[in-house]
Order: sequence, then structure tokens, then C-alpha cells
Amino acid sequence: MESVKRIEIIIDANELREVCRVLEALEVSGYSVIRDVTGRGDRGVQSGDDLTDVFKNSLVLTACPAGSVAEIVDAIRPLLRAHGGICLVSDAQWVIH
Amino acid sequence: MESVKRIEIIIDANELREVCRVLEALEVSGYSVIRDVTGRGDRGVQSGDDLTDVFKNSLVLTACPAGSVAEIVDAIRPLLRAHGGICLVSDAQWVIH
Amino acid sequence: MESVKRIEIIIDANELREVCRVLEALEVSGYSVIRDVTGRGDRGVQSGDDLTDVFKNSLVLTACPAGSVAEIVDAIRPLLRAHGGICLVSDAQWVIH
Amino acid sequence: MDAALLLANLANPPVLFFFLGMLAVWMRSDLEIPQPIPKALAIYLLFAIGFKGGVELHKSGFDTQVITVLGAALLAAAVVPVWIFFLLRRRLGVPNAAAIAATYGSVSAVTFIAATSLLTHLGVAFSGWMVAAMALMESPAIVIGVVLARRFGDGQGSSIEWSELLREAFFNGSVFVLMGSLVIGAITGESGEKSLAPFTSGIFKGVLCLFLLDMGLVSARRLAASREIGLYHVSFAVLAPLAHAALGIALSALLGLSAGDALLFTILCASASYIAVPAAMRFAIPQASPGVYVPMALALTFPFNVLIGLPIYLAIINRLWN
Amino acid sequence: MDAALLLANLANPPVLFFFLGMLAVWMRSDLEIPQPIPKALAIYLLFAIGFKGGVELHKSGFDTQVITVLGAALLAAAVVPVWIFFLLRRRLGVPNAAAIAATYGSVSAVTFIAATSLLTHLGVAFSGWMVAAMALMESPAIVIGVVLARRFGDGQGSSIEWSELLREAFFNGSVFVLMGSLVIGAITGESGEKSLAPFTSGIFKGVLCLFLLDMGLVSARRLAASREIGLYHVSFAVLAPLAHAALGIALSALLGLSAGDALLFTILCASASYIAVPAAMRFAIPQASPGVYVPMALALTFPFNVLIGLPIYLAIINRLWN
Amino acid sequence: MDAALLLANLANPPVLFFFLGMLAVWMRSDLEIPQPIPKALAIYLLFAIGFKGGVELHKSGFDTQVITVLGAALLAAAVVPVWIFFLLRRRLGVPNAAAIAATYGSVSAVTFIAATSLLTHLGVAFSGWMVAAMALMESPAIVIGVVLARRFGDGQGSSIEWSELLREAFFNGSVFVLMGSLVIGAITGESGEKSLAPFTSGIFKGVLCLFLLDMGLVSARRLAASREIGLYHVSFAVLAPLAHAALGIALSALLGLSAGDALLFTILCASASYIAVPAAMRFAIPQASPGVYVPMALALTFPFNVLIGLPIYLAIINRLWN
Ligand SMILES: Nc1ncnc2c1ncn2[C@@H]1O[C@H](COP(=O)(O)O)[C@@H](O)[C@H]1O
Ligand SMILES: Nc1ncnc2c1ncn2[C@@H]1O[C@H](COP(=O)(O)O)[C@@H](O)[C@H]1O
Ligand SMILES: Nc1ncnc2c1ncn2[C@@H]1O[C@H](COP(=O)(O)O)[C@@H](O)[C@H]1O
Ligand code: NA
Ligand code: NA
Ligand code: NA
Repeated sequence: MESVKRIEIIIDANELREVCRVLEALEVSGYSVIRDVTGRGDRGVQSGDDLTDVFKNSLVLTACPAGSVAEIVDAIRPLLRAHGGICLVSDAQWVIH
Repeated sequence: MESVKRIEIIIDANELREVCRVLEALEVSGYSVIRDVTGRGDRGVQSGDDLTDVFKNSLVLTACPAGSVAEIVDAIRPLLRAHGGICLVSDAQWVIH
Repeated sequence: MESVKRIEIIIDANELREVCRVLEALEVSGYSVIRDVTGRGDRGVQSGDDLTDVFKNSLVLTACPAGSVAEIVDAIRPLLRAHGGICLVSDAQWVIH
Repeated sequence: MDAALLLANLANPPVLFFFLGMLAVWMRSDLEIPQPIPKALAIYLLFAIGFKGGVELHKSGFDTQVITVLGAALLAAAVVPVWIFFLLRRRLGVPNAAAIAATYGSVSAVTFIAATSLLTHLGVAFSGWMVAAMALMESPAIVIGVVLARRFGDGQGSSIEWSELLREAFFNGSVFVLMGSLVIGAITGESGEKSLAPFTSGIFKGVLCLFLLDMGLVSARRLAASREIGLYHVSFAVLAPLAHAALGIALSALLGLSAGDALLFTILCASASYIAVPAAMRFAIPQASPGVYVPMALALTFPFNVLIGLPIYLAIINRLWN
Repeated sequence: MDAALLLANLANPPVLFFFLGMLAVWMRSDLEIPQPIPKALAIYLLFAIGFKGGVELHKSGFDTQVITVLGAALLAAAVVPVWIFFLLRRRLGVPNAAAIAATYGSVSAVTFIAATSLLTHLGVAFSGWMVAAMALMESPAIVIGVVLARRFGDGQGSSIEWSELLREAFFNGSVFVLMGSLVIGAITGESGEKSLAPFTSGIFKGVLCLFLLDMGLVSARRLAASREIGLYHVSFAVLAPLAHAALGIALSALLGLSAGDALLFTILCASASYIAVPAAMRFAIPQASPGVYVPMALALTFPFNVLIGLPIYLAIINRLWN
Repeated sequence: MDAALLLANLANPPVLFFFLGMLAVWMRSDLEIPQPIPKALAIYLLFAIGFKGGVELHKSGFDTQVITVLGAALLAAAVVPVWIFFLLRRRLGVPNAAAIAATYGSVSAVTFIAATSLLTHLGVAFSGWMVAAMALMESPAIVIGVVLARRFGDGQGSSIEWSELLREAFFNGSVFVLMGSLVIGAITGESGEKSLAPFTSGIFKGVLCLFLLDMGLVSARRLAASREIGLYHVSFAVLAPLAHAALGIALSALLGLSAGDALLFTILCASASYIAVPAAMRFAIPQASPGVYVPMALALTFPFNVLIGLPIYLAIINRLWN
């Protein structure tokens, strides 16, 4: 198994496209998305019950080498600043296959 | 980036409201919810296929300072005891924006 | 709280049954499933928008004692090799109730 | 002639689709109707049946028969859970006994709908306002079950407040949609009926088929997964509806109901709830095991009533009424 | 007679179900119509109304009245956001003022549908091609709102490209379905109409009831959750539709529209968008707070128009037209 | 006259909505029909077409023509995958060749439905029981494809058991719903038909429009995303249906089918499966790349058949039959 960083981004569902575009631009090896995430934060309740996705979040998970965390985080930060959301980085072991 | 604790709670979907109420009472900075989670545990299979949410779980994720883990866990434990489910606590770095 | 390992498996939705069968065979104490996960990886985009689940992933999360990680990983690896996907292992504290 | 009834029931498309669903599980097909589609179908069915019932209520008005039937319905909904509780508490313990009491004291809207579908299929007349009786019978058993659990239980879980419980019992989603549609139907009457007919009546039976297909899938899965169900539970799940059907038929005779209404009243007594009640029990009596009371109602009593019970009850009613 | 109109509106099933939804939230019922069912119902409604509108357009053709009405619609959609912006910018700041301007300059398809449903309910004739006016009024206000935010804003968020914005405005999902169905309806005409009628017309009102039930749930929730809404916002959300209705009625009179068409044109002016616009604002004016402009349109102006506004506007029109 | 056919096909609402869906992707609209709605629509379509086919079978009974047609259908479903496999294996390798063989040997229910919709649109008669032929042609190619992959493959993946495979082939969700509804339709016959007609026939075309709107979205997305598709694949995806259509027309002539039935039989041969087969291939031939065989069937062959193929085949049939 190989040590990697596990980056978890929870952001407004309307920004999902943008986050993916950013990650692809940085040529991450891959990412996973959970589209329907609700929650609560500084910007109030995201109940996910409206017709547009204005009150819904999405979660993006990407595992990457420790080295590329910095550039990913720097690329995501402006989105978080503009639209809210959180980004968590943690350690993990990647099962090589 | 700032060190935080990542608390993951998987519990009966019918208790979701209650868990959120508890977290809000403790004034956490925020939390995220994945409403539809299935699974298996001591209480058998939660297949998520019935009309009521009796056989469905939900996942609540909250990132908080290490200091407040204890009180959150203590507040959640009785719910886990009564209705089952799990609560995992892990380390993470929060990207400040 | 008790130290455990947090195993996260993201795999083709059609293999979900198989992964669960494997985990049950190894008698894990339990597992959680998020059925609808999209993403991108070596095998291209999994957009989750088709009628079959051929382009959809699922996420399986299981918390287990450090001791049983090896056998679980060994049992999952062939599935990852054949059908793609990832498996991440991280540390966590399990709240005993 | 009774065998004919049994076959007629089995030849009714909704019943066939219910069976098809069970077959899919037995043959290990990967067929599924993904959530939340079944939830949406259930809301539609409650909406349609409630609305149509309300319109009928609008037409008939609250005459004495309506009122006496509603009274009898409340009576049945109050008596059944009590006797079940005392029957089962020794064997299954207070929490499970109370939960099962609530489950069997309440009603299954889908079974009721299946009964109306059978009657329509056979061209037997019935009163649309019987839906009001169903609406009234959903909630009382929940409250009674919880009261019994409190009174005879070890006092655990008594933390929950009454307001919460009453809301769960009387305002839970399914009861609310049914009641609300009933009232709206009663307000709008014929005019509303005409404009909604293609939706509430035209496609109704077709939607019911799809919904029962899913019910077949789910109940067969539940049966396969239920590890806590023993012979005792199985026999109760089959005998209880028969006993309650007898009660229902007796009351129907006393009330002088028509054959059609008698079947509906009977099925209300004989059916068990797996929608409104489990959610309430899970929260009000957490010590009770959903792995016991849900499979009993959903995987045993429901199929029994839909496949065999309905024609049997109707056959008996036909015998007695003529 | 006007009171009669008000009651007639409240006795229309869709309105009653909208109210039922709000009631469910106020009584703290756990009733919900799970996503993506409401999204699917919305797509259906846009599909059906667009298609039927296109068929009507096919029948009427683009005669001078149609064209003048479409022109007037565009005019209203262009003027309204501008004056709102300058009205609100001091009090609410440029971003929120611009977002609210776009919201109220655009239209609410569901309110429009509720208006047609009321007219049908009352047997008042109207032109199906008015849908085309609605389609035209959805997007311009979005662009104007963003332009104003740029021109008078602190230059933040100006990073976003125009192509993106125009796509959001003119090709977003709901506009696209409505426009596309309109064109397809116009292409296929009567033949298409006949084959789709049971779907686009037969079950339409029933689906509308379910959809408005959800709208009631959501708007009541929004109102309860909105912490950024003050008296100022509330009064604007009630006065704006009245002011815009006056504008709409005036233009309708000038255009010599029939009473039915006048109501539709009026409601287009008086309604505010909570589907097409918020998504666009969220991305084009991120500094604006969705917690302000969405509840205003969805939880205040929408219920006001559906419950009270429609009958009032129609009463006034009736007075003036006769 | 043939150009007229082409236009008639393009003026059919379902085809227009399919095109609208593709247009939405090309114009980069964010329109989407969120899952599981499309899955539910697919289940509805299979349910309705299966049920109606069963009813027709009930009416016609298994006369010699029905049986010979079903035999011919099985023959086609068995021959096609074999020749495709040997045609492609050198160029694409055993796994992909086998997967494509299974894909094109099986059928596309939606293409079949589009064909029936075109015939209805043109008022050309056809036999409802042709659905039975479709149901029979879904599974065999899957088994044959896997057998070929085993026989000529490097023996990898041969771990999977036959029971699993056969279940995937014959009991997968879509086949099961189609077959089950067919049988139920055959059992209930006219009586069932009457009670379900508003659901299975009335709203059918409308639902088909919404479903094809989604199909348009998905197939255009697939085409845009497919990086493994080369000129070779494209030409195969267009030439294969033409070749198989020729086979279908020849067999139809031999069997002396009516023009309508001939088109249906032809489209069964010419269409490729993107529902039943991919799931089975993914599990039985994991070395094959879904990024190749799915886009070929879904994003190339399906649109080709629906937009151009159907009218061409029908034009040829008209020429030959008269
Ligand atoms: N402390 C937290 N833990 C977990 N999720 C959070 C937290 N804070 C915010 N979120 C998520 O991020 C979304 C946007 O946050 P905000 O921009 O603060 O409103 C919220 O709706 C939550 O889903
Ligand atoms: N070891 C575990 N790892 C991950 N999830 C678990 C585990 N044990 C239980 N769960 C989740 O918690 C739910 C309730 O657990 P239980 O109360 O043990 O039945 C299960 O349905 C799973 O979704
Ligand atoms: N680096 C990664 N981080 C997160 N998820 C990944 C990563 N790589 C692959 N995945 C997930 O695993 C699925 C299959 O991966 P692959 O087999 O590489 O196509 C992808 O669709 C993603 O959902
Ligand atoms: Na009962
Ligand atoms: Na407006
Ligand atoms: Na074929």
C-alpha cells in the first residue's frame, strides 16, 4: 500500500462542474463524486429540497500523492471563498492493484 | 491549514433530525449529510428499499476542533445506544478560506 | 474510543453485491454503502446517467480492527484489478456505545 | 364458486404483478424499482384514494350509517391492539408485543386498495367513503401501542415527549396525505373530481400494478432476510388476519353493510400497517425489533391477505349475506 | 362577487394542495416528496405547457396580435429589472439588488400554470400561445441583472465569461425544455396534439396538484428557515407583484387583450422566478445571497400570487374590461 | 415519397424530443433528467409494451405464423453474434469482439418502440405479438458472446459460474419486466387491457417523448465522452444495422410478413442493446471495454436507426412489398 492524501471537498452543487474541471486541469489520477449532499454552515441550511440545486451541496473525493496537495488546495480555495463549502485533507493508504 | 477532527456518524435515517438538532445545540460550525446510506451491522441489513426509512441509514459528517470532540461524542452516544449505528473520529487538515 | 481502520472501497456499482459478499464472508462487524457515486479514473468518466449501472460506482465503508485489514484488502484486490476502482485505508477512533 | 373467486383474484393484474415481484426475488433477478420511485407511487396512491374518498363523502354526506361505521372502525382500531398486546407480551416481551399490537391494530392502505380493485374487477359495488374509515384507523393503534409499552414496560425510552408521539401518529407523511386529500376531495366534490379523473382514476390501476410489483420485490426480500422470524411469528401473521376478519365480518353484519362495504371493513380489521406504524415504533419503542414486526406485516400478513385472504373473506361474506 | 372569485380560486384543487403542503410544515408533519420527484414533475409541467403552447401557436400562427404581445412581453421583462435595481440598490446593496431585479424581472412558470388552471376552472377563455410570451420573458432579466451588477458593482466576480452567462440565461434546463417543447408543439401541430393529449392534458391537473403540494412544503420551509428576511423584504415581495400587475393590466388594456389573456400577461409581469434565475445568480453574482432572493420569490411572492393575487388581478380585469 | 417518409419520421414527436436532447448537449445546456427517473420511465415502457404484447398474443394465440416468426427471431439472434465476432476479433481482440457481438446480436427495446410509434404515426398496421419476438431475442446473444469469449479467449475471467451468467442473461431486470408483463398480459387478455389502457396506452406516447429526450441527452454525452471510438467503430456501427436490416427484410419476405411486421422484425435484427447486454458484459467479460461497445450501440447505432434507419428500412419494405 502507498501513502496518499485524501482530499474531501464539499461545495455548492452548482460549482461541481467547476471543481471537476479544476481537478482535471491539474491531471489528478481520478476523483469520486457524491452529488447529493445536504448540510448546514455559515451560509445557512442547504436542504437540497429545491428545484434548482441552489440549496444543495456535492462532495468530491480525490486521493493524491502528498506532493500535489498544495496545488490542488490553492486551485480550490478561490471557489470555496466565493461559494462557501469546506475542504478537508487527511492521510490514507492506497491499495495498489 | 488547521488541524481538526473529522466526526462521521452513521445512524438510522429516522434519527437524522435528532442528530442535527444535537449538533446545532452544541453550535458546531457546520455539518454535512448524506441522506441515503444502506449497510449491515448488528441490527441486520439496512437495505434502504422500504417506504418508511426504517431500514435506511444516513451519514452525518462534521469537522470540528479537537476540543469539542468529547462533548459531541457524549451527546451522540445515547442515540447510538438506542438506535444503533456507528461514530468514527479521525484527524484532518481544514483548508482555511 | 477504540482505534480501528477505516476501509473505503469505491468500485463499479455492478460489483457492489460481490464486495458485500466478500465482506460478509470475512465476517466484518458491519459495513455501510453509498450506492450512487460518480467519478473519473483510468477507465474514463463514470457519469452515472445511464440505465444500466455500467457507468456508475458505489462506495463501501467498513471500520475494522487493524488486524483484519490485510485479509480484507487481499480479498478486495482481485475485484479492483478486474473492474477498477480504488481502496483507501485510514486510521480512526470508534466510539464505543 | 369460491375457487372461482380465488382465481378471479389471482387473475387481477395488480395481484399478478405482486406475484411477479416475489418471483423476481426467488429467481434472483436483479430487478429493482429504485427509490424514491416507490415512495412517489405510494404518495400518488394515497393522494388518489383519499381524494376519491373525499368526493364520495361529499356526495353521501355524513349520514347516520357513515357515522356509525366510522365509530365501529375506531372501536376496532382501539380493541384489536389491546388484545394482541396481552396475547403476545409473555412470549415476545413488552416492547415487541406493543409494536406488533400497533402494527396489527392499524391498517394497510395498499391492502385496502387491493380490496377495492378486486371489487371493481368483480363488479361488486362499494362505498367510496369507506376510505374515511381507513384514515381514522391508521393512528389510534400507534398511540395505544405506545401507552401499553409505557404502562407495562421497564420505563425505558419513556423520555420521548407526547407531542412528538402524537405528531408521529396523526401527522406522519402518509396519514397527512391521505387525510388532506380526503378533505380536499370533500371540499371540491364533483367539479374537482371531473378535472382530476384521468389522473386519480384513469391511470390508477396501472400505477397500482407497478407499485405492487415493487411490494412483491420488497416483501420477498424481507422474508428472505428476516432471521428473527420463527414459526410462532408466522402462525400469528396468518391467524391474526383470520381472527380480525371474523371480527370485521361480525361488525359488518351488525352494521348491515353491503357485501362490498363489508369486505372493505373486514380488510381494514384484518390488515396490518407497514408504512405509518414502523416509523413511529422505531422512534417511540426503540427496544422493539423492526426485524420482527415489519416482516410479519409486510412479508407475511400482506401477501396472505392480498393473495388468499381477500377472496376467502369475500366468499364467506357472500355466503352469509345471501 | 370578488369575494366569490377569491373563494373560487381557493376551491381549485391545485391551490388547496399548495395550502396543504404549507399546512404540513406548520403542523410539523414529516411529509416530503423526495427528490428528484419534484424535479421530474417540473420537467413534465414545462414539457406539457410548452408543447400545448406550441400547438396553439401552430393554430394561430404569428399574427400581428401575437407579435405585438410578444414585443410587449419583452419590453416588460426589460423595464422591470431596471427600475427594481435602482429602487433597491441603496437599501440592499448592488449584488442583492441586481439578483432581486433579475428574479422579479423574470417569470414563474408555475404561477402562470396556476393562472391557466384558474381560468379553466372558471371557464374563462385564453390563448394557449401566451406560453410563448412566458418563454420569452424568462431570460432577459437575468442578463440585465448581471449587466447592472457589473456596471455598478465593485467589479468583483467579473471574471466569469459572457458565453457562460448567456448559456445559463438562455439554455438552462428549464428554459430549454419549455422552448424546445414549444417548438416541437409548433412543428407537429394538431396531429402531435391528439397523440399526446392524454399525457399533456389528461393527467395535467393531477400532476399539478402533486407538484403544488411540494411547492407548499418547500415554500413554507423556506419561510421558516429564512433568517435574512426583514419587514423591508416582505413588503417588497408583496408590493412588487401588485405594482407589476398594474403595469401588466395597463399594457393588456393597451394591447386590447381578452380578459383571460390579460390575466396571463399580468401574472407574467407580477410573478418572480425561483427556478431559472437563482441558479444563474448563484453563479453570476455569487456575492448576492440566495437566502434573500429565493425566499422572497418562492416563499412570499409565489404564495401571495397563487392564493390572493390571481383572483384580485382577475377581479380588477373583470371590472375594467366590462 | 421516401423523403416524405424521412420527414414523417422526423415530425414524430418522440423523434423530435430525442433530437432535442442531443441538441441540449451540443448547446451545452445543463438540462438533465435526474436518475432514477429515466430508469423508472424505462420500466414503465417495458411494462406497457410487454403487457400490450401479451394481450395481443392472447388474442392471436400461438398460431403457426407466430411460431415461425419466433423461430426466425431466435435464428437471427443466434447467427448475428457469431458472424460479428469472427468479423471483429482480429481487429478488436477477442473480448471486445465478443462484447460487440452480444450487443448487436441482442435487441434495443426502445428502438422497437420507436418503430411501433412510427407505424402508428403513419397508420400502418402491425401485430402486437411481435413484442414476444423481441423478448426472445434479448438474451441468446449474451450467452453466445460469452461462450465465444471463453472458447477463443485467453481463458481469463473464466472463473464466473454459468448459473450467474444465465441469470444475468435471462433474469436481468429489463428482460424480467418485459417477459413478466408479457405473460401477465397474455393471462388477463382483454379484461386486463381495458382496465389498464389509460396507463399502458393513453399516456404511452407522452412518456416515450420524455424518455427519448433523456436518451438524446445520454447518447450525445456518450458520443462526446467516448475517447476509444475510432473511424472503424463508427463505420461498423452504421454498416452493421444496414447489413442486419437486409437480413431482417429477407427473412420477413420469406416469412410473408405484413409490411408493418416486416419493419418490426427488421428493426429487431438491426438494433443493438445498451440496456440488458452491457451489464452482463461488464460482469462476464470484464476485459472488454464498456467505453467501446456502449457508445457504439447507444450513441451511434441507436440514433442512426431512430433518425434515419427506420424510414429507410420502411421505404425499402414498401418498395419490395408492393
Ligand atoms: N464544520 C463542517 N463540517 C462538515 N461540513 C461542513 C462544515 N461547515 C460547512 N460544511 C458544509 O459546507 C456547506 C457550505 O458551508 P458554508 O459555506 O459554511 O455554508 C455546508 O452546507 C455543509 O454541507
Ligand atoms: N463496522 C462497520 N463499518 C461501517 N459501517 C457500519 C459498521 N457497523 C455498522 N455500520 C453501519 O451502521 C448501521 C447500523 O449498525 P448496527 O446498529 O450495528 O446495525 C449499519 O447498517 C451500517 O450502515
Ligand atoms: N485518485 C482517485 N481519487 C478518488 N477516486 C478515484 C480515484 N481514482 C479512481 N477513483 C474512483 O474509482 C473509479 C474507477 O476508477 P478507474 O478504475 O481508475 O476508472 C472512478 O470512477 C472514481 O470514482
Ligand atoms: Na388492522
Ligand atoms: Na415578472
Ligand atoms: Na440486433
